[in-house]
Order: sequence, then C-alpha cells, then structure tokens
Amino acid sequence: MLKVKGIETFYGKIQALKQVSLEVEQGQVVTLLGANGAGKTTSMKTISGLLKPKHGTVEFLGEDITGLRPDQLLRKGIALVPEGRAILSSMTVMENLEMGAYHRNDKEIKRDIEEVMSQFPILKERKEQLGGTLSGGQQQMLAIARALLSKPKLLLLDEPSMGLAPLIVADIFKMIREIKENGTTVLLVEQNAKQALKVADYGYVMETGKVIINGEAQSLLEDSRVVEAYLGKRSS
Amino acid sequence: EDDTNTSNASEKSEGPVSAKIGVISYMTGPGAAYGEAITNGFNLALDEINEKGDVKIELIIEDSAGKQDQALTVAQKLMSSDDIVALLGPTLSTEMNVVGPEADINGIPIMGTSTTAAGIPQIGEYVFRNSIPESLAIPAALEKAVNKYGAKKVAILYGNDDLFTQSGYDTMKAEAENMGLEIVTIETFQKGQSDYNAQLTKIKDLQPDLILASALYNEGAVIMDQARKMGIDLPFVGGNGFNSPQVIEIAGEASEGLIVATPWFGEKDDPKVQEFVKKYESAYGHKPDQFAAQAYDALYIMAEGLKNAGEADRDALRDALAEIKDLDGILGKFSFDEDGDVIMEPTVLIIKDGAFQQFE
Amino acid sequence: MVLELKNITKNFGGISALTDVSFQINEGEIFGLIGPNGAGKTTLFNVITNMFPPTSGEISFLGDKISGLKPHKITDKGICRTFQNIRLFSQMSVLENVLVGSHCRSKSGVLNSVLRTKAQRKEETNSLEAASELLELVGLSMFQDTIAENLAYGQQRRLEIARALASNPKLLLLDEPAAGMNETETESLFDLIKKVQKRGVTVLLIEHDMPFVMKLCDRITVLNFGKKLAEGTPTEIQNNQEVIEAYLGAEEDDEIA
Amino acid sequence: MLGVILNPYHLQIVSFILINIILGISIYITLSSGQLSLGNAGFMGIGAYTSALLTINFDLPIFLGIILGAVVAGVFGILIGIPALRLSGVYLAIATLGFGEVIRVIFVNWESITQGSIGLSGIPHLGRELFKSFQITGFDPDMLGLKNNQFIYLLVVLTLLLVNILLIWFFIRQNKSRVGRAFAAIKMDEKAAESMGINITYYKVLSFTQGAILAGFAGALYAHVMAYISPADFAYHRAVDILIFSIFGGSELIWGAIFGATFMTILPEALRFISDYRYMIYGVVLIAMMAFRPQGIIDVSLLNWFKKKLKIKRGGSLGIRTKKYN
Amino acid sequence: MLLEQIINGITLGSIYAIVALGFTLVFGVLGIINMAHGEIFMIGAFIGVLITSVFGLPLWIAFLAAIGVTVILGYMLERIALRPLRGKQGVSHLAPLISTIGVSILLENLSHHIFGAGNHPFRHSFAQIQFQVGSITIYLVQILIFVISITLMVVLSYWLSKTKAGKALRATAENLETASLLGVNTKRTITTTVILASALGGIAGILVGMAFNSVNPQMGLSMGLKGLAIIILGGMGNVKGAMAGGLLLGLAETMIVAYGDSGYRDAIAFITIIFILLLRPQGIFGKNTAEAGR
Ligand SMILES: Nc1ncnc2c1ncn2[C@@H]1O[C@H](COP(=O)(O)OP(=O)(O)OP(=O)(O)O)[C@@H](O)[C@H]1O
Ligand SMILES: Nc1ncnc2c1ncn2[C@@H]1O[C@H](COP(=O)(O)OP(=O)(O)OP(=O)(O)O)[C@@H](O)[C@H]1O
Ligand SMILES: CC(C)C[C@H](N)C(=O)O
Ligand SMILES: [Mg+2]
Ligand SMILES: [Mg+2]
Repeated sequence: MLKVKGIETFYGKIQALKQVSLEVEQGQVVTLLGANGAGKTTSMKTISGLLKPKHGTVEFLGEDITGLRPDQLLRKGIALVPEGRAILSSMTVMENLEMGAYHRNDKEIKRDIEEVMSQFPILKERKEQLGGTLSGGQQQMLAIARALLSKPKLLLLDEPSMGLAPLIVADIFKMIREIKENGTTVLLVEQNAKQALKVADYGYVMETGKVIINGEAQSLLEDSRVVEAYLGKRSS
Repeated sequence: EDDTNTSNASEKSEGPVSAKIGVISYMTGPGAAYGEAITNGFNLALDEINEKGDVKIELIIEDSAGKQDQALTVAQKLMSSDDIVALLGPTLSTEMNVVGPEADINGIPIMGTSTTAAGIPQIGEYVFRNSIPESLAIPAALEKAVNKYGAKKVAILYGNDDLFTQSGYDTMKAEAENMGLEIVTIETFQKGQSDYNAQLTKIKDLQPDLILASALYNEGAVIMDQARKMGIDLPFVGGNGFNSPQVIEIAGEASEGLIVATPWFGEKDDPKVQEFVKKYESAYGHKPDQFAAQAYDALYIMAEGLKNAGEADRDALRDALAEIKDLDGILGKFSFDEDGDVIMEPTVLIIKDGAFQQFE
Repeated sequence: MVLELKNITKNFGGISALTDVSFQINEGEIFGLIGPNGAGKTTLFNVITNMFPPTSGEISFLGDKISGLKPHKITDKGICRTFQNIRLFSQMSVLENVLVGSHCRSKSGVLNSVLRTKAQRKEETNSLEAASELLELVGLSMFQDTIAENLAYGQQRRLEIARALASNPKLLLLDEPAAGMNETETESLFDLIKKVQKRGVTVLLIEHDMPFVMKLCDRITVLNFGKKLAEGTPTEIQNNQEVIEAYLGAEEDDEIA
Repeated sequence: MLGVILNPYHLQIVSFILINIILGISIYITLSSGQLSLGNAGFMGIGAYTSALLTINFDLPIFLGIILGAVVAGVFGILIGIPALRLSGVYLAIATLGFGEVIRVIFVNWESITQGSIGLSGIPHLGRELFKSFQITGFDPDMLGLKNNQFIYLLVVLTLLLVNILLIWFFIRQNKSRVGRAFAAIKMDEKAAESMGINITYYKVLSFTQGAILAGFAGALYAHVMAYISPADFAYHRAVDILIFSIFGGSELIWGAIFGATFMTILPEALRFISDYRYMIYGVVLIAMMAFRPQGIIDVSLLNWFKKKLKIKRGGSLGIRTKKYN
Repeated sequence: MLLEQIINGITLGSIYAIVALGFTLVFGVLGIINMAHGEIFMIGAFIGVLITSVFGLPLWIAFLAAIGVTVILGYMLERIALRPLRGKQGVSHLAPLISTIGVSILLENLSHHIFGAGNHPFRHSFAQIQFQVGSITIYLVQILIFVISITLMVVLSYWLSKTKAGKALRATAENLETASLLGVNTKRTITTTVILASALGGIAGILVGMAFNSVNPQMGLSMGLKGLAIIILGGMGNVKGAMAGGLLLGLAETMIVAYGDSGYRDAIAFITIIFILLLRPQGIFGKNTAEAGR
C-alpha cells in the first residue's frame, strides 16, 4: 500500500534521513521504533507531505505521491496524528472534530463525531471548551479522535500514547487493533516499543536517520539488539 | 566666514556669463504637485533665457521629497560643487528653515520661490525670496472681502500640521482680530484628511458671514466641495496656497466664491502673462498656477542678477540680486527690500463663473 | 517539611480543576503525583509556581507562605519546574539555556555587565562552570553549542531539567519527564533523578509511566477529577483498589514491575 | 589633501547615517526582549524638543541638553513601558505607533511651547558650537587645509562616531551578559523565562526604556545637527524608517541595525540620478530583499560565516563558541 | 447639529469599518498586518475616478473594475510579498511587515507617477442624490455606505463562524501545518483571503471617493493608520470588533470636532486604543487564549 524508497530529508543543511525505505501492506499495523532523534518523526512528516524529501520517492496505492501537499494526501487517504498534538487551540473541541472531517462531504459526519465522542467521553463533556485549555492527555485524545474522523486508508500515528494515563494507553492500543480490524492500515511510531510490537505485524528500527533492522514484529520482540536497545533491562 | 568661496573669476568678460544654478524641489511625496509646477516654471524660463543668450544658465535639479533632512543633504551636495553659484528653492518653508542658515554660512545666494512663511529672508543676507509672504497677501484679501460683504462674524479653518497653513492661520487670526471681527470658531484639519463634514457642520451651525481657510489647494478644494454640498454658501477667503486653477478643476461649481490675494493672475490683460499661460498650457497640458509663475519669474530674476554681476561668482551675484529694482515679470514689477523680501502689490481675485476674476 | 499545600482549589469558569487538595512533601523526598488525564496535575504545578493563582487555599515553602508571590520570586526562593510541553529557549544554544537557568543565582546588572567588573567576571565564570557541570550530569556536554530546538525530544527533556537545576532549587517540579522516552532512555532518566536527589534536591514529579514512578518515588499522591484520591508509598498505591479502578487499570499483562 | 576628501555633502550623509544607526539600535534593543515598539519616533521627538527647548530658552550647553533630552525620553519610556507590559506582539506595535502619533499631535497643538507646526528654529548647531570652542583656543581649520564648513561637519561626524562606538560597545557587552541573556530568554518564551526566575517586568521595562533613551538621544542629536525641528519630523514615516533599519538589516543582531541604517540612508541618495523612480525602487528593494532574506541581511549564519573566514585567515581559533546573539 | 454630526460620524465610521474588515481578515489568517491595505484602498478609489470621471462609464462598472483591479493586486501581493516569506526557516514575524510596507511605498509612488500628486474629484450624479429630512441633508451615498458595511459585517461573520470555509480559514490562521494535515488547502485559503480583503479595500475606496469627493495617492496612509487602530480596538481578527471599532472611532472623531478640539482629531483613535488596551489588552471583542503553564 505504502512504499517508501530511499528517502533523504534535510532540515536546512542537516540531513535527518539517510536512504530510508519501508513498506506497509494493506491492512497491516507497522511500527517504527528508534531512540530519540533517530528520525521517526521526520519519516512520518515526509510521508504525510509536511516535509519534502530531497531524494527518494513515496508511493501510495501504486501512485507516486512524493512532494504532494498534506491536504492532497489526506484526500488520497493518508492522515497523520502529529507529535506534539497540534490542537487548534483557539477553536473548541467540537470545531476541532469538525475540522477532522473537513474534507469529507458525506452525511455521516455527525454520526461519526458522536461515535468518536463515545470512544473518548471526556471530549463530549468538554465539546465547547477551547482546545488549548485541555490537559495534555485530553489534547492527545482529541488529536487521535480528529484523525479518525478523516476516515483515512492509512493512519500515521506519531507517539499516540505520549502523556496518556495507563488506562487510556491500554485503550489506545485496543483501539489500534480495532482500527486495523476495520480495515485501516496503520503506521505507528511509539516509544512504548513492547506494546507497539505486540499490536504490530511488522516493525522497522531506526538509528541516526537510517533503518537498521526490520522484520516481523514477533521476531523483533525476540531480537537481542532490539531488546537491548529499546526494551530495557526491566523487561528482560 | 565668507572665505569658503573660491569661485574662479577668470570667466569675466568672455561673452555671456554662464552659470550653474542648483534647484531643490519637492518632487516625490504628497506635495509633489508643487515641485512639479515649480520645476515646470523654471524649465520654461530656462529655455527662453538661454535662447536670448544674455546669460547661459544650467539648472541642476534635485529632489528633497519635502523633507528637511533630504533638503539639507542635497543643499550640501549642490553647495559643495564650486561651480554652482546660487540655489533656487527649496519648496517648503520648513525646508528653507534648515537650508537657509546653511547656505548663508556658506555664502551662497539662495532664493525661495514658494516659501511664504514669516521670517524667511531674515535668516541671513544670502537668503531671498520672490514669493509674497502670507502677511502681505491675507490682509489684502480679507479687507476687501469684509468690506464687500459687510462681514462681522468669521469662522477660521486651517491645517494645523503644516508650517505654511499654520503660519497663514496666524496671519488670518491676527488680521481678523485687528479688524474687530468676531471669530465664532477656529477649526483645524490634518494632512490627508478626506472628511471635513464634522468641522463644516459645526461652522454651519454657528452661522458666520465669512469662512477663512488657510489650506493648500488640494485640501481647500475638497473643503469647499463638502461645504457646498452641506448647504454652506458663504464666501471663502484663502491664503496664497489656495490660489490655483486646480481648485476649479477639483471642486467645480463648488469653488465659486473663493477669494484670494495673489501676485499671480492668469487672466491678466498682459501679453507677457498670456504668452506664458499659452506656452505653459501647450507644454504641460494644464493652466499654470502661482507656483509655476513665481518660479518662472525667479529664474528671470537670477538671470538679471547674473547679467548685472557680470561673472559667475556667489558674492557678486548676491550683491547684484540685492540691487534688483522694478524688474518686469509676469507677476508685475519686482524689487527686493533690504532683507531680501518681496516688494509687491498683490491682486485680489475671486472665483466666479468658473474662473478667477478680479475682485472689486 | 519542604512544601505544604493546604486546601488548594482552582476553578476555570465552570470547570473545577482542583478541589481542596492538601499534602506535604518532606525534605529530600521524591514525591510522585499521578492521576488520569485532566486530573489537575499540571494545574497544581501552575498553582505552586503561581503561573496563575489558586481560587482558594494556601501554599507554604520551607515554612514561608508563598502564595501570591510572583513566579520569579518563587524560583528565587528555590522552586523550579519543567514543562509538560517542553518550553526551552528554542533559538539559544544548549549552554545558554542552562546559563539562563542560573539567572536568579547571580546579580550583576547592566553597569557591571558592561564594565565587566571583577565581580561580574567571577560570577560569569561560576555560572559557566556550574552549567558545564550540569550538562555533564544530564549527559549533554557534547551538545553545548547546539541550538536547543535542534535537539531530539528526549534530549530536550533533559536539557529542561539541567536548566531548572541551574537555578539551584531546593524543590524541583518535573512534569512528565519521561514522556516521549523509550525504556532505555527512561532508565537513564531514572539515574539522573536519583543523582539529583543525592544533591539534596527534593523532587515533585508528574508521570504516567507507572513502572518508573513506582520504582522512583518515595511517596505518591493520586489525583482524580481534581480531588485527592489516595496518598502513600508506591506499594500502598499500587494495591489501592480505587486507584486501580480510576487510573492504573487491571494488570492484564506483565507491564508493571 | 584632507580638504579634497572631506566633501560636506558626504559628511552630511555620514552624520545622518550615524544618527540613524542609533535609531536602528533603539528598536533593536527593545526588540531583543521581544517587544516591537514603533513609538521610537515619538521618543525621538521628545528628546529633540527637550534638548532644543532647553538650549534655546535656557542657554543650556548643548551636551547637557542632549543628555537631558535622552533622560526625559527615558522617563517617558518607563511611563509607557509599564502599561505596555500588558500588551504583546502587534498590539504593542500599534499601541506604540499610536503613542508616537499622539506625541506628534501634542507637539502640533501645544503651540505656546512648541510653536506648533512652525517648528523650532535657531537651535544651536552641534558643529558650529564645537567650532566656536575650537576658535577660542586659536585653532583655524585652515591649518588642516579645511574650509570652515568642512571642519564644522567633520566635528559633527567625529562626535557622532565616538558616540556610536561607545553605544555599540555598550550594547554588545550588555548582550553577552546575564542581562542580555535575560532579554533573549524573554523574547523566546516569556512564561518559561519567568519560571526560570527572571523578573520579566523589570527586564522588559528596562529594554523598553533603553530603546526610548536611545531614540531620545538620537532625537536630541538630530535637533542639533539640523538646527531646526518640527512635529512632522517625528511622524509615521520616521517610525517606519526606523523599523526598516532594524528589520531589513536583520533584527537578531546589533550589526543588522547598523547595516540597515547605513544601507537605507544611502539608498535614496544613491538612487538620486533616477529621481522620479527612486521611491518606487526603494519599495521594490524592500519587497525583494525580504523575499530573499526574510530574516534580514545580517543574521547569525552570515556572521558565523564571516568569523570562519576570519579564523581561516588568521589560522587560529577565535574564542570557544559563537554566540547566537551579540 | 447633534443629529447631523451623528450622521457624519456613522458615515465615516462605516468607511473605517470596511477598511478595518480588510485588515482583520488578513490578520486573521496570516497573523500579519498588511501595511499595503491602505494603498490598495487608494488604488480602488482611483479606479473609480478613472472609470466614472475619465471614461464616463456607469457606476456599477466602476465597482466591478475596482474590485477586479484590487483582486489582481491582492493576488500579486500574496504571490510577491507574502508567499516567499512563508514557511521559511528562521523568518521573523516582522518580515511581512516590512515587505508590505515595501508594497505600500511602491503603490503610493506608482499611483503618484501615473495619476499625479493632486486630488482627483469623483464626480458622479449618483453622489448627488440627496434627501432633505427637516434641516438635515442626507445623501444616498451615506446610506449606501452604512448598508454595505453592515451587510459585509454580517456576511463575513456568518461565513467565518458557521461555514466550513470559514472554519478552514480560522484553522489556517492558527496553524498552517495542522490545517494542511486536516485537508485544508492552505495556499488557496490564504490567497482567497488576501484577495477578498483587497476587494473590500477597493470597495471602500470607491465609497470614500464618492462620499468625500477626494481621491489622491496619499489617502491610503491616514486611512490605513485608522484601520490599524480599529482592529486593535475591536480585537484582532474579529469581524464584529472591526465594525464596532470603526463606528466608535468615526463617532469619536466627529464628536471631538463638534464638542472638543479638532486639533486632536487624529490622535483620538490612538488615545482611545491606548486606554482600551490598558483595560482590555486583547481589544474589546478579542478573545484571551492563554496557554500559560503547559
Ligand atoms: N526542525 C529541525 N531542525 C533541525 N534539525 C531537526 C529538526 N527537527 C528534528 N531535527 C533533527 O533531526 C533528527 C531526527 O529528528 P526526529 O524528530 O525525526 O527524531 P525522532 O526519531 O522522532 O525522535 P523522538 O523520539 O525524540 O521524537 C534529530 O537529530 C533532530 O535533532
Ligand atoms: N485555562 C483553562 N481553562 C479551562 N479549563 C482548563 C484550563 N486549564 C486546564 N483546564 C482543565 O483543567 C483540568 C486539569 O488540567 P491539567 O492540565 O491540570 O491536567 P493534568 O492532570 O495535567 O492532565 P494530563 O495528565 O493530561 O496532563 C482539565 O480538565 C483541563 O481541561
Ligand atoms: C508649495 C507651497 C505651498 C509652500 C508654502 N507656501 C510654504 O511656505 O511652505
Ligand atoms: Mg519524534
Ligand atoms: Mg498535565
């Protein structure tokens, strides 16, 4: 479904990605792991069109989408929950959700909004509150809910569990499973590597802008390099 | 301090005197219309003078954008070129206030052709002007208007953020008090304003017999237009900046009843005047105003000075200028007084039937 | 007793973010503050540092009442914080960020600075030395000339800690320091906070990473809907049924150590 | 020899450049704590009128007048700076622009003191006064091969140059210190700065006031270089010019303001030969330069590049680290 | 006299409001102050003069032409002076201020070059239509101005708060990146807004020309300054605020002339904003979105 081939992305003169290639199959959950600064967020931004790679191509459903704008990509079915939430802070929760369905024209928007609000009851409670005054975790939930409303074919999640309470984290991973069952493909960046590998089918590990390991999620869970670097002593 | 001047006297007696004169003019910015008229006047006179051949003049024209610091800068530029014998301009009295003292110190004659505020020629002995000051023009116009209409109550309206209009207002007020008129209100406006209705409504309400307006023609014309629309049919007495055919152009019928005193009357039955008007119109596409006329005459005054001085020397020219008596120009007979100010009788005009006419 | 909160209440319009919260923190403790999203934890930090005043209640620090003091005065007294959403001086270098942290521990004004008096030079050297040492402590020495915003997320978090430490606080407030860190990084953060504690700094910490909190903290307070739900040692909290229901959740796998 | 080089026209331009540099720095310094003040034309006016009135009416020595001009502007700076704390961004910019306009309108209307739009003439001229004191010592510019007016303007330029060097030195040092860091921290994140123990009220008012003092100082100098001032000198256009100096040149660094003031003073002069189009070109230059270098001409990387060049030339290392701001 | 002065004030205020709406829209999406707005307004006025007085064509053509020309100007402004600065790294938020000042200098001098420096009368029979109510003369133009300004305000504020496009615009205003992630074509949104604002400027230009019968290259400046004061007064980016601020200022200016000292007329705008801002730093209608300690 998504084929990233040898992308190289720069911040000014700083090269953040070196020849990154990865693939996501239809209906899969693929996770992208790596230490701070490895280039995960940069990869996600490049795929979603926020950054333009200097070299390399991104293909989606067989079509070359390199260099398209985020709004064009959204229309093609790629949605991103960015790192740091990116809530529209001077718009209300409700308006944020409505903006999530901005590009849609169908009649089901109202129903879908009701549905995500039932998944995150706090959003329903706070629908008139300004996005910027939500607590950190509430903002994170809003960001996820908003992306769901765009009904993407491919959902890019950049650290969705960051700042969420354990109960909600568990919910989020449950939700990712559900999303997958509903046929949406997911590319997931997580610090919570173990959980991520548990929901994922396939995984990539990045280090200093390069993909260094990839494989079936199950096999990565057992890969000693991965365990050592990302799963920590506690789990071993 | 006059030792700064080192003009070469070698040119003496070799045919006609040739000289360079620097012009400082307001050519970009809000008041550029004045600078345009003035340089047009100079250029017209220049061609005629050079054709005649008594003296050969070259003009170096510089823009001051109406700003004092730029006026000073270009003045320095012009003055530091040794072969420039005199300066014409700058356009505004504010600029002259800065440039005048500097020119005086450097011993270069400078003549304002449009500067009408009080105190200009008194800056120094090298400073002249051929534009009649408001203190001469306004009383003349006011007196005639008051006598004719038997006015007792007047309202004053002036632009308070401009040296020229403010200084005109000072004269108006003093003169009105002098004549024992009752001033019902004094209203101000500012540059770039386009709505005068508030002031005019107030004036209308106070029912004066006459409105005294110290304004440049651009604003003045609009003021008259709005006044007439509001139903104010009173005559207006303006300063010399108000005296321009442009008023009629802008305000149309609404300009009827404007009274100004001026050295310049374009309809005058004088072949010299008529020729100038004709030439000007064919060259620039519209009727000359007082600023063009004053500039035109000013260059003739300079030429006369140079001829009399017999050499392109700053000091000699200064002395020759001070001597000028009864020179015949399109503005009438012209002389300088001991300060370098104008001696001249202004004519009082009124706009009637779409044209300036003598006001009796 | 370092910090004492008495009946803190904070309302935003109709929303009550904190209701009647009281607790005390002892000298040298690492004190955890946990609770569901929106429970009021960050709000409590903001109230302590007086980013905005509480609706009611009183706060004392080392026996003095500090409610109502300007935020910079509170820092001056010895409370410094980090932010949940990372607020570094993004265009400054790493080193400069830390130097700014030491602002309230130095005092040369305009004149001294311009004349470079002896006192001022000494102060600068001291600040620089202290800053280098702190960067060493948080492991950012090699980045000292990097512009802060170009650091990766985890590094930024550590820089925030170094910056806060530069103000020489007696009480350090950390808002989700482990967010966005993987487990290995979290472990090095753990060591860092322990080191900070050894320097004699008391720590109040908000965190959602339970294994981390439970291992690190001496005592924990749980907030729920702005109210205090429980307080106690990690073991007590972990076994508190109410806390499990409201926050921790049933342990369906071996997540919590 | 000297007499040929020292053209009064050029000296005049240089003296305007030097005054404009002070104005450029006055915006820069307030901006370095994150406050965009467009009121500096107003402060400039306050400085100019104060010094002019004092020297005309009370025969105060010029130097005292100039200093008092700066001080009075500074007092206004504090008075405006404190309420201005409540404003930020464009709100502050426009409110201060408004302050400048209000000051101008007061100059226009307060005729008994300021003579309104007639303006103040006969202000003692810096160069001429200095010249007088030189004459007392029996000095004659001819000894240097200079004409009087050349010498007068030379004196003006030298005085201004000295003042400029002192000011630049002052602010570079200030910026490299604790005070400068506090400004920069406030600029980048006010709340975080406050949490780090910085008294933002104090530092914001300090930098606002420093800007006001500088503008007032420049205004006082201007009054004594022009020898005539009127309210129109301190209007909107002046405010915009000052803003352009600093932003066009680069607002992160003091060098930006210096470069901007120099370039933008010379540009209209250099374009004199196409008089009709020069302001159009001025506009085009502004648009084009912002499109190509929106951060302003001089920025940190340019400075670092220069430093590197210098380093290579000298073949050694210069200092340990390059500052973001200096 | 009071009634007449109130009418004067409302007329002036309505014009201010229309000018301010243009400022507010651009500020609303781009977060920048378009210093060239006053000059675009001036060009609109000149187009009006040109079409009616010089070519003698009917008024509605003048309106269309002014809108057409200012739309093109708006587009060029966006392309040349704003877009190149957007999204570049390290661009200070002040850069657009300078580049739009550049545009304003260019336009002012250009129109000076083309049309000359003086005032141009806007002579049109429509501007002469008047009613006599008691001793008061009311011109149709005055009524028209008032109606247009109210209509624009209502339409714009509905559009911004209730329609999808309006929300997209607000999202763009708040965060370009986020908006584009949500599917908003931010480039188009921005261009549309700048164009719309310019067209508003053009309309205001013609109305001023008709109401006051004076059009000159400098008219943009003072109108621009007033417009700035108004958007601050009403709260940046707030449509109702712009309207209220405009009317308030128009009335205040008129009243200070009528009952106070006309010398302070130009200062009243700023004196008011200084006071209002001290009481309400975010403007009368501005919202306070503090994200203080997170
Ligand atoms: N705006 C930027 N300018 C310059 N460098 C940047 C910028 N953003 C990120 N980088 C650098 O690019 C590299 C990759 O960063 P990225 O944000 O993709 O990492 P990440 O894997 O998402 O890390 P984290 O887990 O901390 O989110 C890092 O070295 C970072 O410092
Ligand atoms: N300025 C404000 N206006 C209105 N409500 C607010 C404001 N600030 C915070 N709140 C509300 O107060 C509550 C407490 O927020 P707070 O940020 O303290 O939560 P938290 O415990 O830090 O949550 P998290 O773990 O998600 O960061 C939340 O419901 C939030 O929506
Ligand atoms: C061009 C003129 C209106 C100048 C005016 N007379 C003045 O003295 O300033
Ligand atoms: Mg990341
Ligand atoms: Mg929080």
